[in-house]
Amino acid sequence: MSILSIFVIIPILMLGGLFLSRNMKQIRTVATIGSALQLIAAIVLVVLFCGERSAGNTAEMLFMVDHVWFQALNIHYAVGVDGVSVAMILLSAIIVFAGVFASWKIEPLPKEFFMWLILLSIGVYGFFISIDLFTMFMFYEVALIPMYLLIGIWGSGKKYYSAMKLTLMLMGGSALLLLGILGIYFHSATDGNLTMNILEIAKNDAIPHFWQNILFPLTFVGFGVLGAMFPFHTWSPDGHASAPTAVSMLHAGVLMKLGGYGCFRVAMYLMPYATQELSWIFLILTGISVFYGAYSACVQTDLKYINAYSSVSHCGLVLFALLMWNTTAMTGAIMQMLSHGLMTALFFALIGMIYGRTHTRDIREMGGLMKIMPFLSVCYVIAGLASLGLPGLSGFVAEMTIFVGSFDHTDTFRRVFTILACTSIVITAVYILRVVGKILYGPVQDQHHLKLTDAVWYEKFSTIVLIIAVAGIGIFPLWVSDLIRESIQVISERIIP
Amino acid sequence: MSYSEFLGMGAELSLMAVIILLFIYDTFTSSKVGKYLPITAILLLGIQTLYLAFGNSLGLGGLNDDTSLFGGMYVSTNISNVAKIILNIGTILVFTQAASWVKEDDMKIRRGEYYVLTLITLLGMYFMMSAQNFLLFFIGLETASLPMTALVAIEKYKENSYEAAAKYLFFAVFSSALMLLGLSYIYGATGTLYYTGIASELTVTPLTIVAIVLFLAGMGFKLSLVPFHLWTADVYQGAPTVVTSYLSVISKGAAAYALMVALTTAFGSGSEVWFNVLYIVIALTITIGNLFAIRQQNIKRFLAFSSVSQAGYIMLGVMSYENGFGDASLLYYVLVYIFSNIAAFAVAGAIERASGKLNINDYDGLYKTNPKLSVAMMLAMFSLAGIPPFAGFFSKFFIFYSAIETGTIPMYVLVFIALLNTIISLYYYLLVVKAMFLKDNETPIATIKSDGYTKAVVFVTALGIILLGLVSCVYDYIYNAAI
Amino acid sequence: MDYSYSILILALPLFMFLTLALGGNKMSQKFAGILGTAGLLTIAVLSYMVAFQYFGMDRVDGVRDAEIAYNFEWLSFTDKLTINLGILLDPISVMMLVVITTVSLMVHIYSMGYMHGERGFQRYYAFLSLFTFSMLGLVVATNIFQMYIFWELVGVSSYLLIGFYYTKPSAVSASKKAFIVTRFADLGFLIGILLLSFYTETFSFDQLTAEGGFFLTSTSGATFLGCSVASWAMALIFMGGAGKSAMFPLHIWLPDAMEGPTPVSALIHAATMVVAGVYLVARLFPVYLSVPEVLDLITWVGAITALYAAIVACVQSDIKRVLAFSTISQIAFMIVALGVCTSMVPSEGGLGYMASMFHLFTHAMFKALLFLGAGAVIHAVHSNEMSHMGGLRKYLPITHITFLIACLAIAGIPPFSGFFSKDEILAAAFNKSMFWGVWMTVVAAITAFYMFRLYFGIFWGKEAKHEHTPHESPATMTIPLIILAIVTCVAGFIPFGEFVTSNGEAYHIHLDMTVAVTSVVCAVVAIALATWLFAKPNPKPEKMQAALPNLHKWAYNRFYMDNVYQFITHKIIFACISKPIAWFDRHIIDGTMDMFATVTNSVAEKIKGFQSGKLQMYVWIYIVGAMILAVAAIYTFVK
Amino acid sequence: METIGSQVILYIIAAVMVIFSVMAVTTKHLLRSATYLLFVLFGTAALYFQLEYEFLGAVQVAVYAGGIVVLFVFSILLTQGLGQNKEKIKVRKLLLALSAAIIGAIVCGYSLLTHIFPNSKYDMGGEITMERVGEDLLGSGQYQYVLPFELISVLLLACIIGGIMIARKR
Amino acid sequence: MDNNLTTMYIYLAISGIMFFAGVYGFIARRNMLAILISLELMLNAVDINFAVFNRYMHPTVLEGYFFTLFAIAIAAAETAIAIAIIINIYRNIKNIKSDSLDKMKN
Repeated sequence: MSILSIFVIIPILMLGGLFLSRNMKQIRTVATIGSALQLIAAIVLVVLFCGERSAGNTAEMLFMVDHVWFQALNIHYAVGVDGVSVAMILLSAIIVFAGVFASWKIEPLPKEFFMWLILLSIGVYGFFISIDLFTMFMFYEVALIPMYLLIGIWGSGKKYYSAMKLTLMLMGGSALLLLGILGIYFHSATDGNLTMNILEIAKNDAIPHFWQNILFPLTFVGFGVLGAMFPFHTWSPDGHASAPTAVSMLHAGVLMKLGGYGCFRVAMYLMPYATQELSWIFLILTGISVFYGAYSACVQTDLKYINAYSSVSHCGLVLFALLMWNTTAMTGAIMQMLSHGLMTALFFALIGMIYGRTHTRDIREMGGLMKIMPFLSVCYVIAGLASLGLPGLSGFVAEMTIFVGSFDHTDTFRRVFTILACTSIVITAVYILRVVGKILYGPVQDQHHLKLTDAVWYEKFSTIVLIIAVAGIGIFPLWVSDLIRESIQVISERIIP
Repeated sequence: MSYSEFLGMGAELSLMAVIILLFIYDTFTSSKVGKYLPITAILLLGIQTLYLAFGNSLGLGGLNDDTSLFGGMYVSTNISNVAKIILNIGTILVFTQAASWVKEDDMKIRRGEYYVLTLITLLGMYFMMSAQNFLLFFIGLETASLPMTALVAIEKYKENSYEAAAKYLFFAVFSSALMLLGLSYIYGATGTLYYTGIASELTVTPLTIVAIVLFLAGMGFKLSLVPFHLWTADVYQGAPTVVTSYLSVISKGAAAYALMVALTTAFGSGSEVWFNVLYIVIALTITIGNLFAIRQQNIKRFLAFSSVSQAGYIMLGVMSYENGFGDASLLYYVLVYIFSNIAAFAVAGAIERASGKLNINDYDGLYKTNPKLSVAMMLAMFSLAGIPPFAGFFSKFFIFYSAIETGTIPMYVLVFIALLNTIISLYYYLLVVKAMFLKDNETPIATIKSDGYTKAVVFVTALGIILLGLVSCVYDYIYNAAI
Repeated sequence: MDYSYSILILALPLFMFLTLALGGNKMSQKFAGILGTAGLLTIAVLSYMVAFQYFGMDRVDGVRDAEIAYNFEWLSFTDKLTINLGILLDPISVMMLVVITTVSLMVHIYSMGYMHGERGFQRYYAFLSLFTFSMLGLVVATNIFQMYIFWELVGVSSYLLIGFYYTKPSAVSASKKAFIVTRFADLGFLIGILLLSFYTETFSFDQLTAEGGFFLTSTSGATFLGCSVASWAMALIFMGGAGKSAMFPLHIWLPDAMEGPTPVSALIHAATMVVAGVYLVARLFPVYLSVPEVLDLITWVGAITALYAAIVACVQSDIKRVLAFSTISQIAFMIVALGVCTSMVPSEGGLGYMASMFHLFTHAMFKALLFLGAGAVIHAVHSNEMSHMGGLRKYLPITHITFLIACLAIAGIPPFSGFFSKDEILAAAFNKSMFWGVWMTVVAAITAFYMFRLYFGIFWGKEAKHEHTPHESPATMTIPLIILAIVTCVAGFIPFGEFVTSNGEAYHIHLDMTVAVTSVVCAVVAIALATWLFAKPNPKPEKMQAALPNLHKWAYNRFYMDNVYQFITHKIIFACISKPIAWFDRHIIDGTMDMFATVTNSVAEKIKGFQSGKLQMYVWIYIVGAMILAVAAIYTFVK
Repeated sequence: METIGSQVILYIIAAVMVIFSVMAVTTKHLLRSATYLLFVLFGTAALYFQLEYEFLGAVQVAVYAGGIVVLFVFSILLTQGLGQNKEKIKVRKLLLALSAAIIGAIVCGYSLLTHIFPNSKYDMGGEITMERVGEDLLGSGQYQYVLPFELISVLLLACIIGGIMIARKR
Repeated sequence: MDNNLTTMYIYLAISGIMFFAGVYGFIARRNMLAILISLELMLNAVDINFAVFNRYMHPTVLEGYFFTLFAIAIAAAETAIAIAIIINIYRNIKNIKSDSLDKMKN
């Protein structure tokens, strides 16, 4: 029993606890204690990991455990973490923790809500710790399906449509993925010892080039759908707009990261040849995502749509940087995942709280909220600043790492796209400031809003946790980047010829 | 003439014993004692299943691995034994589901017939699966379908029941006529009806091609493969829910296994023919089944089309006959499918009996009033759609796994088509979930008080849906029998 | 030498910011104000200590060595490219420390009176501390990326302070504009950094500017669109500087930025932040010298801006706007001064560097004074419009005197500080070529003209009606005025060349009499003209206005630069890019996804008829289907 | 073996069967259909005799002609009122039916004709004695059929149960 | 072609015509009993095939022969069930038209 399985066991225990809970208080207790335990476990994991590393353990993955599951099919329950997964686990734990507080007063059916939420988190943790393709894929899908109910039951707006669209599109992605994974598996070795273990597949490096060129697009697009890659991003605006607060947080904050993580852990790591051959296609697509998301966000009027498009842009940047396949850019991509996860979660938490008060998300109907709810507004400004890449907050370090890394390519094609991607930071400023100016500043638009109250303790707690995390990465980026870089190096060295 | 060979057919003999016992019990007991018929049936079948499962290791005899009896007409292997166990489990579940149904006044007088006929069809399926000769196969097939007609018609005064029975019967006989035509051509071309003989004699000529296609068409009827599936929805809708669930899982599972045995053993040398025909049929089945399912409002019709498309997935296992995973994955799929579909039918049946409502719209807001039934239904839907961590995910994955292992590009394409269809299927399965969980309803179905049997079947199937995949020993058991 | 205490210069304001931001609401206004000011006083003292220590140090080989007090790794991109955070002390950074802390201290004191009773007073002081922190961080940056980091931070503090009156829509839009325009410029800066660092593999200033042409050797050969990569990089970096320093055509945010509280304008938009661009060029000066075509570009940009802003300043009626354009124009002077340099050696064409820095220093003082004076005026009459003023000299004597001193300084009248520094700039321009000399002299004359137009408009001329009699500001406001006025008077006599020169060698300032006399004469003439026109109420200005209607109109509307931007952002970017993209997304991309669903659904609807319920139809399909399959199979498998 | 006489008889039987089977499905009177079916069934029995499968022919006559057709006649009389026994076939349905039959016939005919059958071994079979039939039917070896025989008894039992259950009043 | 083979084709032709006449009847007729009659034709035709193939192609063992024998029995059983169902339908709706069986459809 390794520390990693704890991340699956705690949520399962939580599910049991929630199942037995009789009232709101017990539900909250279980949810809080469970998510706090997860957070503690995540921090402990980071410490242990860094400890192992500094003790000179240079294995690619640490804390590996391997149980045979389906002997005949070479399916194992195999877990292990490298720096990237550790970072992602920490991210998930933080967001789940904040999410629990953000949905403190969820109605109706609170028990069910938390149960689905926790099920979702099982999927997320499981995905990040898996090094077996099958378990990875399984956890991936476990994380997807609760979204349908979470949006459908607790959402708002045209929630049925959005929930269905989101689920179906993501499942479409995972259909491609499944094909890709099977394809990878059946070409994983030349000597007949087929394996689902990512590390072994990478070590064998046996996938023929022809098959790489087929399987790479499959897996990349499969994960890319979840990573909101153009043109498969349209589930994102609708889905986020309809989802309840905590779900938006988790989804944008963690779930979309599954896409990016998968892209590099499966598609790029296992198929370096195809990565080199085909990355240009996806660079174009992700480049468009970056640009297109930012521009679209400029004219939206619904707060959540703005953020959703902004996520398209930022997540596009993640994939974009990954496709630059050098250590720096990929490190930046992972940092961007962390950063985007935290700040989008923060954004969605705040939007949820604002929406819970004003009952509108239309920026034209709000104004002067700074006066009415200063705490939320200040947090919103901080989130905005993080999003537009203010130094000292997480967005900056991530974006800069990406740009410096991407610029390391000398060919004109990549140069031009890098510069195009850079311009997105200006557009980001435009739409962030537009929103801030419209809803927080200026005169109060709706006199009814004057009666509204500022955040209460659990809301404050939730946002503060996230802000601390955002600022933590922004101010002390070195440990994060070192944590990630070592692991990325192994991967990027495979790709770079 | 050594009739001691009969003793080698442990599975069939024990089932026959169960049938006779039940028959006697039903015929010669008063109605007072007669009400214990359901539990007796379940217990007897349970014992027989235990015998099948453990008889060999306990040294009870009759279940020797790879017995070839009656001059090679009948063969029992480990894997066919496992297939029979799986069918038995399904039948036990159906019987449990049926227990509260046969207690109704209208059904009381026919419950004996229900159990005996159902078990006789099961016996027919046993023979179908163990047959190594097309004559035995054909008689098994007919033993499985003709009494089934009577079962479909068992609620004979209900409006849809006789219509369903007539359709089923005519369709069944028509398809068996076509199949017989095919078999006669096979016989003409090869001169034998023994699988092994056919395998060594068969050459690909127009005659054998037509024969194989006709044979497939005949089996396609049992499996509801497109374009031989059109009876499915009408019959499923019209038949009593319990019979429908039996029809949709057990009969289908047996047919799938028997078809696989026949195709791989007898038509092995014509594999390129049936492989390609089946390829098209599978693609059509999965797609058309799904497309029809989208628009259904009646839950039973809906499940009918869903089972059409599921049959397509099952057949993917046949496509991968060349590797060891094909039959294991197929049987595993059938097992999971049994659990999922019976869960769905059990819930639908319980609701139908309590409120008479069968439309998906009527399920709006069901979770508020009947949370447990809703959750069970949801598990069933998720499992059918292949959502982890439920068993359906594993069975789908394994079937794709075995299909792709053949390694050819067309198989990738076929799996891809199947995968695209899982998206469509997810859509309509989610429609049910949506109705139960998401929608609000002014007048939801009132809280249903289920009896112990219904609770038991819902609980067991739900548990099965959760555990069958996660617990790897089930698959390992099947796989070890298959190799 | 030990400079370890210099870390406090950065740590203290950050600490003040955090204290005031997090605990501000719990403090009284007064306490917050005093806390902020006391903190800044400490910082100022520390800065002076640093200055004394640094400039008191002996020269090594005739130059002052740069001291790196701190340098720790903050983020590493690759083995070579790491962002360090540290403190670099060299002549210009130490000079900047002094300027920033001085002006900031003045502003802090002044604000206690000016902002008294404002809602959000604590927040105001928090932001001021944040700004001070960022600005100090910027000037002591040891590498270009640290500079960029603090560059962004000053941008944000500027944004927050401009938008301080956040309920006022004009303030909100001004702050937005300021941020976005500078952000756009920073994009150039960033790309420039990327280019530069890619070829040099370092961010660090001391490596970039090291002698021996480190930079040139590593980029030689690489060209893009006809210019060398080095030129591109440096031009793009200059773009960042131009944005921050409000050079034409990126100047449009600065006049609007006057929506912020006036002390903020004094601190950020006159004395410190806006000269960051000049500082940037000065910081990378050795590199710029290696790309003369970029220096020419810089000269041209500066010269055009100087002239443009000066002309526009002549006709503005909002006093803060006049000062804003004056600031733009003066910064352009510094930029030109840098641009006209031709070598590192002050006596051989490198004079401009020193002149620029000198002007930066003096300008900071007198422009802060002007703004603070204007603030006092606005405080008194509650308006920015010149038409609401006039004849205020009676009511605001201290303000009047100090303002006059500042005006004389900016006009370049000896012995005020502006004269000395501007004179060096003109000399440097003449050194480069006659053309630039004349151009800049003309601009200097215009400067004198509009400043005195302003002066007369406020303190002389027709007295406007006031609701209540204007009165002199409280001591917290006048004391900074007086201090700054004194500094303005004496700063010209500082032997600036001893401290700051392009190559670090001491340079003795000597006046070039021809240049000095010419410029003074021009200034005096301009002042006389202004006196003639504006000292007494008379119709002459209107007549002139009528004589040159178009020029006036164009100048008044700032040559429609804002409209051009408005057009580009709203009509082109929003209407022609964003909206179509958003439409495309909703209707084409999303529509395609929905179409899959609709098509599936409608196919399902179409084929519904096959399930007709008719047994015989079913059978027909069954047998025909089987036969088709059979035929297909026969066709395929029988040759 | 083949004699002219048997050929002639074969042709006559063939003609009768073809004509009556077509008429059985085309006549509008149900009772006539049943009668024509009877003729066809007799014709089939005659074919079996022709093939020297006398036992088979006998079974055919006994089961089909004797049992099934009688069943038909009874149920026709049971379900048809006097006026109801005519039916019209719609053209569309007729075309459908014809198309299916013709397509099927062409495919099957083509496949049969293109198949290269080996030379006939007609003579190798010899006479089918009743002993042989009995032994094969109840033997357990290869080509012996006791197992199907037992199974079909179960099937018939099931059909009896099912038939009674459906047809009885309760 | 040898004579016997020609004769076999005649048999096959008869059975083929019978079979597809049955198919025609099955699809065209409205009365369920008529449909059943058509089915009998089809089954009967197949029986002939088995017998003929047995005799002409593989006369040494009696596989086709027994198949025919069992098929006759099955046909009888099937007819019994079918007639029971038809009678049941008649009892319920007083007619046995095939088109009245379309209550259930999409």
